[in-house]
Amino acid sequence: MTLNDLITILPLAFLAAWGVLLLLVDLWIPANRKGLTAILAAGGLAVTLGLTLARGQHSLEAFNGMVSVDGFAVFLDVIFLGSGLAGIALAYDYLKRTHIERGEYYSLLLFTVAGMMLMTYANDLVIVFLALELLSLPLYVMAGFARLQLLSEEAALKYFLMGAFSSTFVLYGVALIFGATARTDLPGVVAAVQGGTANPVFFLVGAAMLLVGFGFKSAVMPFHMWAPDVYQGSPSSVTAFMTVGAKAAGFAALLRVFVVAFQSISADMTPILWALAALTMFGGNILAIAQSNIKRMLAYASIAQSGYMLMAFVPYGQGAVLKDTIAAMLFFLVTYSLATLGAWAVVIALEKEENKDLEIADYAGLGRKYPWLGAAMTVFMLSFTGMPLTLGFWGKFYLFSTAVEGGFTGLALVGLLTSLISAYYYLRVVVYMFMKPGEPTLTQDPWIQLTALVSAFLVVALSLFPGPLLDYASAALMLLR
Amino acid sequence: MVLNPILLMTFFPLVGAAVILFFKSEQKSAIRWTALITSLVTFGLSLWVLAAYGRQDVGIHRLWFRIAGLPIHFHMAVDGLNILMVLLTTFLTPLAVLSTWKAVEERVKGFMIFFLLLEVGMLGVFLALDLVLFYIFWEFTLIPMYFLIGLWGGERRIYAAVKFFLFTMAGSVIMLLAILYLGWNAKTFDLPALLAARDSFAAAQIPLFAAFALAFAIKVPMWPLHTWLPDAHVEAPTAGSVILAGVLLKMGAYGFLRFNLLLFPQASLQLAPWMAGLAVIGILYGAAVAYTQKDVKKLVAYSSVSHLGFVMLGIFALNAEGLSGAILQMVNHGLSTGALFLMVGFLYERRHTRLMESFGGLWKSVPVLAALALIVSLSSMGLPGLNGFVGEFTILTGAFGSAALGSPWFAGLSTLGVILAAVYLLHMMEKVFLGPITHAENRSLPDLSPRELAVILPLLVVIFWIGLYPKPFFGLIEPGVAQILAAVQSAALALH
Amino acid sequence: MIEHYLPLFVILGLAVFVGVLVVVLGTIFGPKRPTERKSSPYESGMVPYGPGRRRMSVRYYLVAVLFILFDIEVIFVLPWAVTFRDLGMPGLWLMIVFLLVLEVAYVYAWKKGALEWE
Amino acid sequence: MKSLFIILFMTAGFAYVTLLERRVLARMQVRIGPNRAGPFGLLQPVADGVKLIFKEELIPAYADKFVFVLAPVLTVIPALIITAVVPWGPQVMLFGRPVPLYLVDLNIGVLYIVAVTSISVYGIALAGWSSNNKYATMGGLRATAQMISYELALGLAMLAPVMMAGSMSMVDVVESQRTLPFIVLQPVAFLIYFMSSLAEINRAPFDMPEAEQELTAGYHTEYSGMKFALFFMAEYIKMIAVAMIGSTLFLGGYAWPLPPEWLGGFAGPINLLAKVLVWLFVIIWLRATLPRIRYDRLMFYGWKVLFPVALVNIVITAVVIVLVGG
Amino acid sequence: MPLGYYLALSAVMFVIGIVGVLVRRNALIVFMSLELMFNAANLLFVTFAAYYGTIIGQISVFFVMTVAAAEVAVGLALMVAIFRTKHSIDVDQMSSLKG
Repeated sequence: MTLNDLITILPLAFLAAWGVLLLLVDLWIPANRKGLTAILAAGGLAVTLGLTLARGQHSLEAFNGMVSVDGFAVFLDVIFLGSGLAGIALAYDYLKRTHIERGEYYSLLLFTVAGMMLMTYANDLVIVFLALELLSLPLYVMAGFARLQLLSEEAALKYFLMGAFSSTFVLYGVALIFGATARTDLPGVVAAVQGGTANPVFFLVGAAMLLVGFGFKSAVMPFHMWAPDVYQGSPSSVTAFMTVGAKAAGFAALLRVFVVAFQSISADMTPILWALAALTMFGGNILAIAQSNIKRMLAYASIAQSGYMLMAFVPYGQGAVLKDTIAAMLFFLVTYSLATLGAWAVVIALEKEENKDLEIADYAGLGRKYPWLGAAMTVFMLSFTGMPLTLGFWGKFYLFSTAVEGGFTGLALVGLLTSLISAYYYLRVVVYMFMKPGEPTLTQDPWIQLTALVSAFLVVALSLFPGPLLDYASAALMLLR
Repeated sequence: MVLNPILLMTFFPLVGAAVILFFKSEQKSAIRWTALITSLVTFGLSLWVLAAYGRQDVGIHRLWFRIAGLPIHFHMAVDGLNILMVLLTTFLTPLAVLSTWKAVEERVKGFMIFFLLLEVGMLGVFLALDLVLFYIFWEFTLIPMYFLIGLWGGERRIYAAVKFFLFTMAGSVIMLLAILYLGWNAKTFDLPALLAARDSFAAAQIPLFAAFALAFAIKVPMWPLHTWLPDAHVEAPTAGSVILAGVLLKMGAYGFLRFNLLLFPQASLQLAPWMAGLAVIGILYGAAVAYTQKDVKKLVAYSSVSHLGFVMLGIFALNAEGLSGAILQMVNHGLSTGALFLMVGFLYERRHTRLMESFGGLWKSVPVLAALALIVSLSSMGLPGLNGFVGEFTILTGAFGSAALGSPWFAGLSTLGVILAAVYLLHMMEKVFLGPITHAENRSLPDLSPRELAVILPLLVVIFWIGLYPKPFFGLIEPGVAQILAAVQSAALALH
Repeated sequence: MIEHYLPLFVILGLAVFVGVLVVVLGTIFGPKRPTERKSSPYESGMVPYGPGRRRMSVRYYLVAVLFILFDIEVIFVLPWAVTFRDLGMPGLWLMIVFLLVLEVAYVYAWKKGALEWE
Repeated sequence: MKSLFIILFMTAGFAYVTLLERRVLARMQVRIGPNRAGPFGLLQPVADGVKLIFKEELIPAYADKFVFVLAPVLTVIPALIITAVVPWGPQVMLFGRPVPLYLVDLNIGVLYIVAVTSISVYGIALAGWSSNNKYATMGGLRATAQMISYELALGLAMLAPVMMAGSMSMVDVVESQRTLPFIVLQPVAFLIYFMSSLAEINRAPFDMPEAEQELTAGYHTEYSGMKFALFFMAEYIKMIAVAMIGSTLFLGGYAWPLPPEWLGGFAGPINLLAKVLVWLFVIIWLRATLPRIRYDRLMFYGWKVLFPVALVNIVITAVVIVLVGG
Repeated sequence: MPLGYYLALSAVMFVIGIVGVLVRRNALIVFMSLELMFNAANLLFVTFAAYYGTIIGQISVFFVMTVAAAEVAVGLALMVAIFRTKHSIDVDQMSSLKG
């Protein structure tokens, strides 16, 4: 390890160190002043964000090429750090209100973000695995953070079992690829494949296992079965963070590994990806219709969103489309994150103790009583649907556009038709909020409402001028060799 | 750029909506007046656009941003195809706003904001000349309309609103796919550039045509995709129905003119008989079903299906008479059906029912209303001297002589529709206004108030104007029609 | 490589043999006259009360979990202990950083009372 | 061949350590102890064994039969094999051939010991659990917790000689002590090793799992006959093993104080055995002297004293060695 | 021994693990199956490391062991927590969340 290595990963190193320190510092913060921990954690994230933005999009390698920090990583890191900040803002009041406030929450959150960042840096399959675990393990604990609540504990255990299950697939895949190429660093793997020294069978099976593992992580059908339970059972502030962060990290891994190392087998992968994408879009949306619990509905909705992202990924093997594939997925992640965090903010604002007020029917009258929050939620729902004048429109537009560019018009058609299905259940929330009578009560917490309103504002405002963001996403290229 | 009349007109309602946002919900009359003044100013601005029409620099055309390297332009311009639509929109909006004075009492603020947003969307749809921009406006109109129906509608408003939303969206998602396909093949979404690059997607004309046609046909609505319409109309508040019938439906027909015919002339020629066939079925079916309705509003709604069948027939006659007749008929339908809905709304405000059997003999109690309703009905039937006649006659002339249709039978059958229209409209007139007063409540109904007269009279003026002197309107349409004809003729040459 | 371990397998086999042999001897020669009292759990002569496998203090789990974690850390120290001469100062620093992180967990566990008994 | 020897040595050793203990304890408590069977009671272990063979073996109802039988076997195996890597001497000439006096010289010898130590926990935990007896369960749990708690300190303490020698091979460790046993340079590590090894084999004053007053006989409450003998055996064999390993790691093993090449190479084993005997004596002595410590103190001591001290010791050792350049 | 034996053993371990996870209902057994799968991967790493004569595989195993230990810690803690609330770790009984 040289000093240069350390400087290259400075944001990550800082965040990890901060998380560790926070764990210690928190021990001496009295129980009734855990808000201080939250502020410290947010400060750490903010500094990391600053460090990340300050370094720009140029590419650097460190630790003998085991990590590479490039525009792709920086772009995703900004999303992760932003969602981390939002995660803290959402948790700040929620944890107090539900009596599960403990300082570890914030340390765990920082560790998770550190894992996500490492995932974006990873240029070695072993690092990918480590990052995956680093981000998952704290999340398992966070999912069960509402201790003594059966729902939360079950969610945590399910998440843990399925998460560990998927990790073993990733690991076995890595081992097989190592076996096929004698290397674990992505460039080395590529070199071995190009040099013809790789064992094609091991390589293909390994890649498939990685796909399964990442599929689990980002809740792609048919590897999604944990997601609804976990999203529903976890404390909402965790779910909000998880639906954004963990999913994005799963896709980050998918992108990095497949784009860099698995170009050569894209012909084999494309039909599989096609089927997975179609299945996820279709299944996620269909199942979401039947839900009456808002957390569960959002869970299935988020599964469906994975399908859309996967759709743009199908043509990853086409050199001409690749740039758009990456940019489209990155851009969509921004749109998805904003709307998701915002929607969860509304859910959290409405949620009462003991999982009350989480049925969609509980949203009746929200739009009349709290028009701003209702409007914000409407914006998020429309953004998920992909209606114009929300950022979600451009996000889906770009994804569909990429699919069409790659020649997968049929898949794009599936995606569009399922969007139509999704409109039905998204609209139902709007229907309840505005068109049914009801008297919901809201927790008046400034941070939660700020998160909702800022997200809504960004979703609309950025949709009018998406140019800079799109350019930023297009410029966020991976260090490819 | 700010002083660009098109831009100013399109987005001026936003200013009004923003102002309304600052009022308290209780300040109803302030909100109403702001909305009315805004829409009137918008109408004034549209007259400025009319004055500027024909000048080159009147449009706005600049790069918005690039997505995946494909440029998306902010391209709006006024031409022969959309000038009348724009005028119709800005003309109907203040009238519709005025009609809500008494009808909408709850949540006036939200209503007016949505109404003004809707106007922005509609103007945008007509003026946008970039496919993506067009799509944005097209989809955007759904949202305010959805809320207008869902929040201020009748009993089954939620069902109607969702059905409206999903039906329309179903068409448009497929259109989006076609737009993306076009974009990747021609490397642009800008309409003039696409027209120049027509060859790049010549191979896929028919599926592309179908994709666009589906979206537009649902909106028009063409038979058999019309089922959302009666629900939406019946449940929508009066002003909503007026705008829905008057403007929103025209967006579909306009889409056919602007995109299907211009982008895919060959496919249009090949598929013209099929489309016209559907149109004829729509004419007859709409008329037949209208006759059986007991609810006046539903009757008017089905009459829309029938009338828009004429518009479609005219469009797919693909000759000068058919096209200009269709465009004019779009305006006519907006005027007369809009007026009919207003009449129904007036009745509903008085009696809170729309069933024909609850009325009867109203001529005696509300003579002015009855007389005006008669005029409007006659206009809708196509009585010579009124606007409907001019439009329908031109369309039928075009359809008789159409080379694209290749058979006079389309026109022949459609004539039947004219007769049927007379039957069901007169049937309604008789049931509602003539005969003895059967219900006691109907004896002492108030006649039209000055405000209501102010709503209805401008419409009548234009109805008579078009009926008696349509030439200026045809003049405005002509360049657009010529453009389409040129495209169709070159396609016809290429086909043979 | 594998030959190197052969004696280990031999001694393992022998050890297993001895263990099994002893058990078998006892089974063969020992008398068997079980009675109900004899085969009930021993509770100082009292009648057994409650189930034998009751829930036990969570402390035991804590100890187990802590052990696993720290044991793994020891595993990392082991190879370093052999080679730290060659690694020199950089290696030493890395190990100190590593141990510091480990100590944070240790301090945390201490402060949280995981090391207290009862 | 050598394997057989080691096993025999260990089992025989076990037998006489029991005798030794009883005699020494008796002496310390001013008693005589068993002295009837054979000269000085030297046949006492044989008598014990014969008696145990013919004792009735009970398997409690509700016990998990298979595990119940498996547990004692599982306990004794690690005890028997752990000393496999301990060298007795460099080599001797036997029947005209040079024979190295060690079973195997693993390059990971210390790791092997640590690993086998961990395994021995299983037998005890399973024995406690399978008996379906409150005392046994409790005793098993306590034993397990105690063993794993001290295992950390034990492992870290064993690292110190490894660092000094720069190798995990036991032979290398011994060879590098030819001039000076590591106990001189690593007194702290030695102490830690000594104490935690006592805890590891559940000997006084760390014999909490078998605290008669609280737990009857701990995890082997329900065992009788030869199965009980196995536990008994394991415990005493472990004593020998601990002494052998400790002597090897800290006291110079076979290589000190006599040069091991003396006496045709047999000075090595003599060196080692002498130290083992002393060590065993100390262990027994401790049992006779020290009272049992309270369980919470026991855990506290392991986690909060031995472990951090061992860790600091490691770091200091490393720093010193790196700075001095040893 | 030829490479194939190790690979086969690893594959068998992995498959047994999968089956265990999918079939067994006791969370603890599921958990042990997971460990088996981890170790199957470890075996693979070591095998290939020996085969190619590179140390990468063995280093990877170290990392995997650490991660597995951390997983054990988290998993056990979760199981203890849920057992204390519910007195059961049967996965099938975890039906508070229905889909």
